[in-house]
Amino acid sequence: MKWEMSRVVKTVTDILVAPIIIFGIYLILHGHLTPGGGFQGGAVIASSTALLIIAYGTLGKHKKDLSSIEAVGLTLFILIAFLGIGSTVFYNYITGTGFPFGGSLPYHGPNPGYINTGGTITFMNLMVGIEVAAALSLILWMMSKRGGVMEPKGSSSKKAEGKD
Amino acid sequence: MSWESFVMMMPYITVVILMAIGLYTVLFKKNLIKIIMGIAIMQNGANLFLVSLAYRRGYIAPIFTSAESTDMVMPTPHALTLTSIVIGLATTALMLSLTMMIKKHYDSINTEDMRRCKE
Amino acid sequence: MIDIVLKDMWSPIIFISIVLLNLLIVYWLYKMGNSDYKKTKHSGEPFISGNRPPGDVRRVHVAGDNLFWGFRDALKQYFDPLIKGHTGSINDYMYWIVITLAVVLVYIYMVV
Amino acid sequence: MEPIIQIIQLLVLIGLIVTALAVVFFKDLISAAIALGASSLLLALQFYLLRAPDVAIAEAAVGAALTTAIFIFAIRSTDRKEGCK
Amino acid sequence: MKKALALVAFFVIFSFLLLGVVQMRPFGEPENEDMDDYFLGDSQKRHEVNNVVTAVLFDYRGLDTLGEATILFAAVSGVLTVLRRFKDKEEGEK
Amino acid sequence: MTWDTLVTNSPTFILGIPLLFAFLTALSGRFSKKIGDTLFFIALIATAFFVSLMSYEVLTGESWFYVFGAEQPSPENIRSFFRITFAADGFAVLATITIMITAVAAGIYSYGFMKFETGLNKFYTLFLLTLAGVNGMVLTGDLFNLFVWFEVTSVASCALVAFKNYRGESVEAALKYMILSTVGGLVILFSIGLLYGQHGVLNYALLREGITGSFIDKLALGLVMVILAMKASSVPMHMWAPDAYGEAPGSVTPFIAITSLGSLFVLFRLLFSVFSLTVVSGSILIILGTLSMIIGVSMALVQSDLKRLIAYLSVSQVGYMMMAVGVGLATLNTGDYDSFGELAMQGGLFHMINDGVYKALLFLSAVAVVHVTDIRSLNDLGGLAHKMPYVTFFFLLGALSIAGIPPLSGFSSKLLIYKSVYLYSPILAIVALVVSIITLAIIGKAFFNAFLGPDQGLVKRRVSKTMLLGMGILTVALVLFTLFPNIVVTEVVTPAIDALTETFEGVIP
Repeated sequence: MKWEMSRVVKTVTDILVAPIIIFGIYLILHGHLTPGGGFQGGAVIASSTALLIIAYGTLGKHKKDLSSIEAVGLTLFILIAFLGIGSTVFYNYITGTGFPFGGSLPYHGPNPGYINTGGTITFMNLMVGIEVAAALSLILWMMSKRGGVMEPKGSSSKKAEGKD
Repeated sequence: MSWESFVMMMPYITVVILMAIGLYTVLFKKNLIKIIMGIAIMQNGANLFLVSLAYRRGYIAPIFTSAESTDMVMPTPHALTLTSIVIGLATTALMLSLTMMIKKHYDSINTEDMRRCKE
Repeated sequence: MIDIVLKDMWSPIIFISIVLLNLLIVYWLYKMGNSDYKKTKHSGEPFISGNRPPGDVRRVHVAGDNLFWGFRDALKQYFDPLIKGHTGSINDYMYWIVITLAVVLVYIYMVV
Repeated sequence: MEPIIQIIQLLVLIGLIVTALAVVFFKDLISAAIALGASSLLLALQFYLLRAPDVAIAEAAVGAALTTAIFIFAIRSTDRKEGCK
Repeated sequence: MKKALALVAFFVIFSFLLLGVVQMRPFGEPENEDMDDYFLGDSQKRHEVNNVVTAVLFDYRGLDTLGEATILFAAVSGVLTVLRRFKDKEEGEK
Repeated sequence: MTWDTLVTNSPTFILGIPLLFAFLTALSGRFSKKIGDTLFFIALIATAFFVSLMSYEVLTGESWFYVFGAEQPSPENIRSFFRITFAADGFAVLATITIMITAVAAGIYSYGFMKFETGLNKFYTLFLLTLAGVNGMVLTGDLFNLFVWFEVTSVASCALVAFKNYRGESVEAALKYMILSTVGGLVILFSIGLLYGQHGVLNYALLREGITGSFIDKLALGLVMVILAMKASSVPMHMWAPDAYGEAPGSVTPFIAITSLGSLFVLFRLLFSVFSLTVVSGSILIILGTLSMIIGVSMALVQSDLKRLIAYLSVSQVGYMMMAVGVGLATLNTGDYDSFGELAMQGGLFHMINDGVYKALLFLSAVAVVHVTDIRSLNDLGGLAHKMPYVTFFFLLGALSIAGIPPLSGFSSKLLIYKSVYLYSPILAIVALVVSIITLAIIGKAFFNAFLGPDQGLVKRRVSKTMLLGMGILTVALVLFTLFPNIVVTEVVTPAIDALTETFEGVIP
């Protein structure tokens, strides 16, 4: 894709990408305490991908990596859900056990909360965040490189050749 | 209907108007991208409807930071809306990529040209 | 009522055995006739009205559109609008959905 | 609800309808996509007013940023004007 | 002709929707809140979570979230499928 | 993990195993091409195993509710219904069995059929996702969850339709299908909002308690009903179906058809178990069903494309089920139900499971014809019986069954429908009979054109062993249903009817 952006755009992108990603990670990790969660954080991270694509035109050759990350995130999500099968699927079996993320809130009612509470909810947030970020980045990447709408390898297409 | 109650019904009426605009676009526009935009407007309408259902006057967001549990708006529609927002993005992306393939094969994104399958 | 119907419900086993019996009888008749049959020079070849078909035998095959053309022609007023209605345009598909939706909503509102 | 909030809410709702109409009537698809993004942004504001911050964040990130981006990517690889064949 | 019919149907549908929406409970005053109040009261005690929406999303209605992530996954697979390179052969099965 | 745990959790495994293996299949594309095939077949077999486990338990023991996230699997109090539930009852058994037979056959068939395509990992992934979506649709007991699985099914099956992206027609059919299902999904979402706003719950059981037939309930009923009928390809909203069936990759065509059958299952469950407005919805079903029968068969008569012909026939078969179940629904709470309503229900639901099997057989054998000749038009085909005796046999079986010729299974279910519908309204029964006769004529035309006549040397490739195996599985099922209709009706269909008509009563304390 021939796509040149000015140096200003590239510099601003370089500066902005890291804070956006950190903000996304914050949203994911604090999803059970403050507004936010896996979807929102993942979408925010993916918007940094959009910025990178607009500034630089490509993400390099990471399509397979992104696709694998997405599948791994979902696999772990469904496994976490199915590990509760001793009771039922999606049973929150970690909460209150003291295991990391199994802590308890200081008192029930209004409180600032701790990050190590929530049981499986925190893990699921993390997995969904990973999945959503990878999936949305992949969609953006696929659609940006002119959709990957390429000519058939052997034949030359007659119509769409010289257009725009 | 009094002015007060009209103002109170305003979110619902907006929802219906948004759905109407979206459906109008899907029905009568011939451009595929416009049709998909119409679907996106319908999605916005449906999401607004769900969130409006959750509202309880004078209550706060369903997050325990400052108030008691009885003073919060309803959480379930929020969860449903989150789900439907991401569903909307997924379907929109798939439809747009199909449109790109249509452009590639038919050299047009007009629905009148997209009629090889018929009868 | 249901029990009675279920009892004398359609029973394929009986049907199949009767059909098999009939087939046996037919086979027996065929056997009887077969002994008198004399094979001639042209037996087994394709023919039309007692004559050899002209030209290539493959061309004789009846194509799909030729079957039932009389039926279709007789009901032209019915079939032509029907085929014309299937335009293949997505807008038309949506029109039909919306029209059905409106009719069903009015029907439900009126009837109940 | 206080009157001022009520008025803001009314304005946002009217803005939603106006931007949605703009999406329908713009002939330039890029403008329509931008209007759709604006509509999503107003929707996020409305969600915030309805005490749904979670949904507001999601709508702002997904609706305003990502949906607009993929629409623009798609428009770039097809036609820009609606009337175009 | 069909278009005019569809326009009429469109207006019929939306008059119905408007009628229905106007008959709904007033905005801001829900009627049956048992389910949501149960979630509000239960989520912090049972699941140690401050954000009730997250609790609903990942615990009470976790299957919805799984399905939703699956839709995203399916959409990505679909986009990758639809936009993949063509095969070498000109045309496949007719 | 004990055996009991497996049995109680089997509904979730029916859903979870295709999902898990879909993700793993997508992941395996990085490493090796072979792993994808293996995982796919493991997933199919494991899902079939859990379906049979659940069916055995439900049909011999008791049906149960599975509550996600609860401490015990079955609900002990009303609060469990605030969570998502799965209903493992007779109706779910009927639906999942129908789906699984087709899925296994189509999956095995795909192995030989799709060998030459690129991106097979994604094909398997999408196939498994569609399977999970349909299973979720028929198993779930929660309205919003239904919407989610509805969308999963739409997205995945639409991507499957567009799999041959080098053909413009495939992409076109997929886009039409996708736009219709997305708009439909949004309408369903809107009516979910209406119902939630009125009753504050989403579970079928609790909604049934609340629904009284107010204006908003009627509105939601109309919206949901029309959209699900659209997905079930009922006339006049059937036009997407021939496009999608005709242009999908051949081996998944019956599977796309099964998704619309799944929507029909969901429609019946909603009409019986949630909305209590039975008379009006029954009459709408009867009208739509009659229209489907007539228009579908008329359009099939004028087709010369083999796949589209069968697609239109399947539209007309959907009409039979809607009409029969509509008669059952319209007479549900009256005295007529005992005299013929239940018989109509038996006929309709038995016809659904039959239809799933013989339609798949017909589609797969037609696709085999297209595969070996590269010709779809009936005008150019001919004389294939000389080179493809097995496929001819399979096609003949499916054809005779869809036309309702004794002794095949299509006849036994159609007989039940004629018998019962005649008592409701003789005209409808006569229409059904005439449609059946025209179906025989059409299928005779297709068979005559494609298979009979002198050999024209059209065969280009061989039908592979796995394709034959896929059709063989369906044939075995067809023969079983043919020989033992009484057993199927009493053991599988009657529990399904009981589950529909008495659902959720007595479960809520």
